[in-house]
Amino acid sequence: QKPITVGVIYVGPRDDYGYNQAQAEAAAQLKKMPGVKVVEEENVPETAAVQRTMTGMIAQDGASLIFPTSFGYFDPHMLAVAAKYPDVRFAHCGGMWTEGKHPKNTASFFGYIDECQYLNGVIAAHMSKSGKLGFIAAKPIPQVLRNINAFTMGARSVKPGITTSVIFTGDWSMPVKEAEATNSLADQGVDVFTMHVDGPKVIVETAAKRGKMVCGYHASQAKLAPQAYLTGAEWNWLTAYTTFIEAARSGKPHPNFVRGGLKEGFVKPSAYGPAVTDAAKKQADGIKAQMVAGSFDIFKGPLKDNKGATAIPAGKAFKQTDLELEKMNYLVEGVIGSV
Amino acid sequence: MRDALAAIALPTGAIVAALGVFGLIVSFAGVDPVAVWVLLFKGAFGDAFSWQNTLQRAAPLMLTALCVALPARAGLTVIGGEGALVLGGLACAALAHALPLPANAVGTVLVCAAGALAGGLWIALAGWLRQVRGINETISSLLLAYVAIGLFKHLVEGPLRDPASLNKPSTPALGEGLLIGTIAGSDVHWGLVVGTLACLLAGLWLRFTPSGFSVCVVGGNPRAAQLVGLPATRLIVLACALGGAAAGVAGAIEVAAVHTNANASLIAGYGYAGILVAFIARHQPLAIIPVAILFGGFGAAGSLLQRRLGLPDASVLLLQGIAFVLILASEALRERDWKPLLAALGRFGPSDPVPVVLGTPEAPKGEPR
Amino acid sequence: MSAEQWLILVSGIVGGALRVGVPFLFVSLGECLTEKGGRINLGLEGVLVLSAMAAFGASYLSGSPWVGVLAAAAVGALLATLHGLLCALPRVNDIATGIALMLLGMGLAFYLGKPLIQPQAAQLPAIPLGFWSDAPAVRSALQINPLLPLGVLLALAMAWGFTHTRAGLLVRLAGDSAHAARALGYSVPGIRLAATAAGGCIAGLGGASLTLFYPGSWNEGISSGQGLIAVALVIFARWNPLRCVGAALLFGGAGAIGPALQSVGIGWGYHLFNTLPYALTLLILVLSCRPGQIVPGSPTELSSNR
Amino acid sequence: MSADRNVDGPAAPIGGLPPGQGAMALETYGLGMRFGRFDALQDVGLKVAPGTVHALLGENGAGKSTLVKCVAGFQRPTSGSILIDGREQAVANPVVARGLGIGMVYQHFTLAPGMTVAENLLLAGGQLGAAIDWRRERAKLEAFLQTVPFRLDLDARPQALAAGEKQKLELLKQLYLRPRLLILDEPTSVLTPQEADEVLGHVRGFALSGLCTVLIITHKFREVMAYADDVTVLRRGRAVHHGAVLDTDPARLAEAMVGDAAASPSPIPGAPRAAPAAGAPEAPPALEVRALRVLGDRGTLAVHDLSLRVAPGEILGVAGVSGNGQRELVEALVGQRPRAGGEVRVQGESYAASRTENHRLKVRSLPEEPLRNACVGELSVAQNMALRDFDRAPLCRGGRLRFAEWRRRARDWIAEYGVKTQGENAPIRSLSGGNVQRAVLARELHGEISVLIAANPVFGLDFAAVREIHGRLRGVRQQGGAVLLISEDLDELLELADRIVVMSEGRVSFETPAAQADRKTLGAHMGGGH
Ligand SMILES: Nc1ncnc2c1ncn2[C@@H]1O[C@H](COP(=O)(O)OP(=O)(O)OP(=O)(O)O)[C@@H](O)[C@H]1O
Ligand SMILES: Nc1ncnc2c1ncn2[C@@H]1O[C@H](COP(=O)(O)OP(=O)(O)OP(=O)(O)O)[C@@H](O)[C@H]1O
Ligand SMILES: [Mg+2]
Ligand SMILES: [Mg+2]
Repeated sequence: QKPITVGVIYVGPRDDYGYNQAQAEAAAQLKKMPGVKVVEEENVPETAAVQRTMTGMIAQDGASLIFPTSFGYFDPHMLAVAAKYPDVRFAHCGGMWTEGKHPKNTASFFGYIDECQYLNGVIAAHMSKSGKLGFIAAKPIPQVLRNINAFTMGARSVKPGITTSVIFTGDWSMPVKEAEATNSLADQGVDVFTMHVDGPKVIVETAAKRGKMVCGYHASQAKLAPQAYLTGAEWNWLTAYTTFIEAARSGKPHPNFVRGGLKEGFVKPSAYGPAVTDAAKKQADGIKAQMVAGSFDIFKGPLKDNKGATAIPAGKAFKQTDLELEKMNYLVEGVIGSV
Repeated sequence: MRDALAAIALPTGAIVAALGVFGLIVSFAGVDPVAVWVLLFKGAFGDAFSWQNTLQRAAPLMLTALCVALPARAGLTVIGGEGALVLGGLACAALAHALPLPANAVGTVLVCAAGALAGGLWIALAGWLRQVRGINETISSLLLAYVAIGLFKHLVEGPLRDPASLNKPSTPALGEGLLIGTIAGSDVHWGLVVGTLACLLAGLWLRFTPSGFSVCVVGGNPRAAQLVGLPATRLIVLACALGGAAAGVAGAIEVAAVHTNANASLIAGYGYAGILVAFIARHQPLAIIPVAILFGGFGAAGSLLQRRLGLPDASVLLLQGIAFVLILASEALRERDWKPLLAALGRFGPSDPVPVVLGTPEAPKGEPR
Repeated sequence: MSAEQWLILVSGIVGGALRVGVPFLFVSLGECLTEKGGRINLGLEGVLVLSAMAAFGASYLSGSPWVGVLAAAAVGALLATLHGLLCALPRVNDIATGIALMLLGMGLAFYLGKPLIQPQAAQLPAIPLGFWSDAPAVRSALQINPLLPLGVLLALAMAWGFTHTRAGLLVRLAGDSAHAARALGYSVPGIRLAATAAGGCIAGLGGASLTLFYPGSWNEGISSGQGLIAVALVIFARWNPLRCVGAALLFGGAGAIGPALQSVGIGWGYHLFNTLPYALTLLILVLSCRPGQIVPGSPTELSSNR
Repeated sequence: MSADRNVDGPAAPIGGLPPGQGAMALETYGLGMRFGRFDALQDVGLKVAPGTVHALLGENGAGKSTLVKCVAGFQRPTSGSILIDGREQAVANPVVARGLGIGMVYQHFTLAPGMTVAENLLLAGGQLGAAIDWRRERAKLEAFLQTVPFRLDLDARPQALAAGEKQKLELLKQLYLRPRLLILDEPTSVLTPQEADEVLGHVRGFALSGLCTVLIITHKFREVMAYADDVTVLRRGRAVHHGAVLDTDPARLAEAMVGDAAASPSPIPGAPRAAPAAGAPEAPPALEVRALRVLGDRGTLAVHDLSLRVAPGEILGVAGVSGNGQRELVEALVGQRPRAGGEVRVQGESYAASRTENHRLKVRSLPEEPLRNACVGELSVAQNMALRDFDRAPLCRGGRLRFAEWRRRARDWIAEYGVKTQGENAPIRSLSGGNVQRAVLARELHGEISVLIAANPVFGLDFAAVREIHGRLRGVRQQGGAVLLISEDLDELLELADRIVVMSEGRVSFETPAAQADRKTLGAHMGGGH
């Protein structure tokens, strides 16, 4: 196999205990592979700067495969650069590559992390005494809503009356706001937290400080709060990365649309924390097995949103691969908060 | 002549010194400073690619620097260009969304004009508040920038959001025909030309037109301006509006040439970087062009430092910080009389006796002669 | 809303004000001291970020959060001293210097702070003032930052010191009339340098509060502009240290309104709520300023008065 | 006041001499002071006997302030020495000077406007402990105030005090120190003649009692003759005359000051005036001010319903002690300050000091401190000379500024008005004060003039320049222009004006034809007494 230079671009710091760290961990694995050279750049804003970084990686470092890992890099930045360099392959994390609309040398990959969030919900419901869960999120966008909904549905599958309170901080990295949101929810009686922000460190620590439990996100934050940490939804990007690299090195066509969940090894739950009861573990493991087997649909009718309208009619079930799910714009019944 | 020499020699010296200090700092991290310097040059100005990289980054800085420099010539220190920029971008996207515009250069000019209008009004508000209410414009423009950013986020994620912008809340994208393309044969969009032209025009305006000269008089001495009947308030608000318009155009160009729509990525700190550029250029529009290119070069080179040497991304920030501090400090040397110092350096042997007379109580001089 | 929700909302905002307001308090006190001496330090953002990093690093390395607090104060004073020295040079503009310092402080902090994003450092212990109540919301709201009483004491000391100590009078003299200070034989640059350095030292404590208590970890987004807005806070407080406490709590509370409202189910317009303190400051300026006059209470020598 | 120093009073001098008692003997020997390449003082020998009042005279810029600043430790001389009680003494800074018992009232206020009177006094007293016991300090201040003839509220702030009160506070600050040498730099410039007499009388009594030596700088011969024992005259940085006041007279002093016997400082009263082209009474006045109200810096009314009329070909003099609203009046007239009420008409038309009105109605002004009020320091002489009409032909054509034209005209004016400059492209701030004044004069007197507003137009100028400017003002009158001349110098008004009004507390308190004016009545009205 021919050697290859791969560029990885992060939107934040590489070691944020979160989104970027999950990517960087996979990139670190890549570096160990023979014949693979990795160039990285962190804290690249979603502006013309990322276009320059991509072209720089191509022109100055000879990269032939680029992983722009932030959602905002896709349109227009990656598309603009990809049009200029048809021989270079681009694999974007999170975007929606569409057949016929986007060029062949671009691709998007993502993981069905809502499966892990569903499992988080199951564990959280078992552990919660107050019946109130908390979800701290950056912005009300489909990816985030899908996680909130999956988490809530997982919890309500255990205890139907349970609720999830959501606070949107407004941006991906706002440590003070995140801590403040955690405290507000803790005041409300929320006793299990999860989140969808770039760096969950602050939320995990604050929740633990308040004596609450927490389910992690992006990467494992167990080290930060060993007692309070129940489980977590983790990425495993190596699978996706290697798929693209293998294709590139062997000259196979660029796999344009790569998705996967638990089954494909794109996501994984964190190891259970010491506080998790056996009953909880048992139920979660059972659902996980079904998910791996492909016999479990999270989003299926009848499903109501939290305004009482029908979100999914009875009898309809969405497969994880269904693109409809990537346009989610509602919060399900049991979520306190608004889009 | 001597002034012109100092105007170039001092900042250059300061930048060289900053590179030296920076080299020292990275050498603590075990990185070869020479390699860093070489990469900095290569990344910024080493080849055609680096030049394009540098110029592309410089384009918005020229416009946001004007937002500081023009009011400064009228005597105001405005630091809220970021607010004018985001509102300019928003107005550009909103106009394109609200009205059916011709999908050609005319439309592009119209959306940029909308950006200019929004940015101009915003900074003019700061100038007006100062003239009419006596509110310090530095503070008010800063506060207004926060308000503008809040407003921007609210509108982009709420009323003006394109429902199809799923995971990245944005306004609807501009039509294909409204977008600003790249300059033929390069990677650099036409914003660079707009920025350069704006600096040139601003320079010419200040130098050669009655209104531009009036602004300089108002900025140089408001009381003298009042004495000769210049409408100070109008001129100050005009300078602010033009500065704000430049920043607004910067936002509009970011939308029309880079993002295609208005979204939170627009809040990238160009407004704050523009302050530094303007101060280093001593608020001379023509000097802004090279200084902005230098700053663009820093950014371009920083990218390479990360990839080649594994230095943290903050290295460039650090280098800029050191450079800016030293350049400002070098201002103090500007009007210094260098001759005695040079003479002292060139002379050997003892220096002049110290002209301080000290009284000694033990040996009073007695009667004066 | 039910009575319970009101309690939660109010205690959330009060608690938030106490938690979020502490860095505001220190930067405003620091800026207040600096400005009383006649100089504006727009670089407190850099001071705040750098001292936050230093506090976290020192606490991490030494295992004692109090060492971190000392480190923060020292580093804050150091960076502010640089500001003081630069501004003492002829033809150096203090606004521009402030922005340069902001850049330098952030550059240094981010450059040196890379290895500190991951670790956890020993944190300052909270003072539980809410023991008297059974309501968990009240209890948690009154988990007091140990630096808060320090800040309040400092505000009292400053208010007293400005009128009752030689040092305080001299700082005010330098801020009110440089010519008078010179005529009395005092070194105006010296006094201002001291005031600026002490102001940086105080602002540094705000940095320590960020990384050693709330939110209690170091990352590059730790400050959301608290340092930059210190200037507005001081205007808000009319250069009175005691009113700085109120202003800081108000700004802190305003920052907490968004999350607190959402936690009781009101989610609309959180970006607008976030701009509330700035809009409010602007409003106060509009109401209190008159053209051709200095802002009431402000030191005459401030460059913003010229 | 008693001579014994209580323990809380000023400390022993830091400089090594044992603390002297009573009035101080001061002497300077070969004192020189150099600013860059400019010698402000050269080889100055000054001898002040203890217990006397010594006056220091000299033109503006002669170096008087520089000399006393050296004695007070505010500046360090570049050569020479200062002898105190016969011993050479280094006065390194004001703290040392204070320790030695030297107190100085500066030419410009050295008050902290936002701090209370008590705080100002306390700070001036030096010797502050780290913490201040206000109860004790206030008691001491109250006791001190009992011993002086002025009353001031300890809790007032100088920003709310009138100029005269501020000057008294300055004096109190020094008296509180119980100085052995009291230096007063133009202390009476902001006082009414009556106040000046009160202050100087007190100071003289203080000196005669043997407690203190007084060194006073003034431009007023009357004060020298009435209150000083000895006098020294400085000219261009050199001491050119010493002597007892009894042995001299104003003419000789004036000669020493300017080195030119012809230039007498006191113009002959009632000198032949060019017959005023006084227009017929029914002709519309060139300048008419009706019930003008103007706010001062502190937001209080500085000009109260003031009305004036100046006829074409008339010079109307406005007399008054500074700080009685003249500055605000001028600023309101020339557009530097908003008007709170009333009306200003020029040639019957309403006038708001806009650029077009200035041009159309031919209104010009010569403000005081021209560098501060009428020039842009950073811009060149040529640019400053163009400020009035840079936007009109021939200086501007087709929307473009024609710099060649500016420079050509500036060169002409520089020659015509004798402006000493390195060239028309030199920044105007590099010119000496008098030359800035000339440059402004050239600009403002160019062309036809219907109204000229002049405020202290000769302040800070030497006699030759004064004479020239006065000549040009008369020229304006001759051509039918109306001149509003605001001046603190009664002599100037008496010499030039056709009619004089006195401004007091923002109002016109008195009006008289100049020919019938007499100094004493005017002085009484200036002081607010009638
Ligand atoms: N700090 C300084 N730097 C440069 N030149 C100075 C400085 N201080 C005074 N001079 C110059 O020294 C000369 C003497 O000034 P000084 O203030 O002593 O005059 P003066 O006799 O007090 O005049 P006036 O009557 O106007 O107060 C002037 O030409 C002045 O411009
Ligand atoms: N900022 C400056 N730059 C260069 N030269 C200066 C500057 N200020 C003053 N000078 C020069 O120093 C000398 C003294 O200036 P100053 O204003 O004290 O004169 P002056 O004695 O008051 O004269 P006049 O009677 O005309 O007011 C002049 O020759 C002037 O050109
Ligand atoms: Mg003087
Ligand atoms: Mg002079």
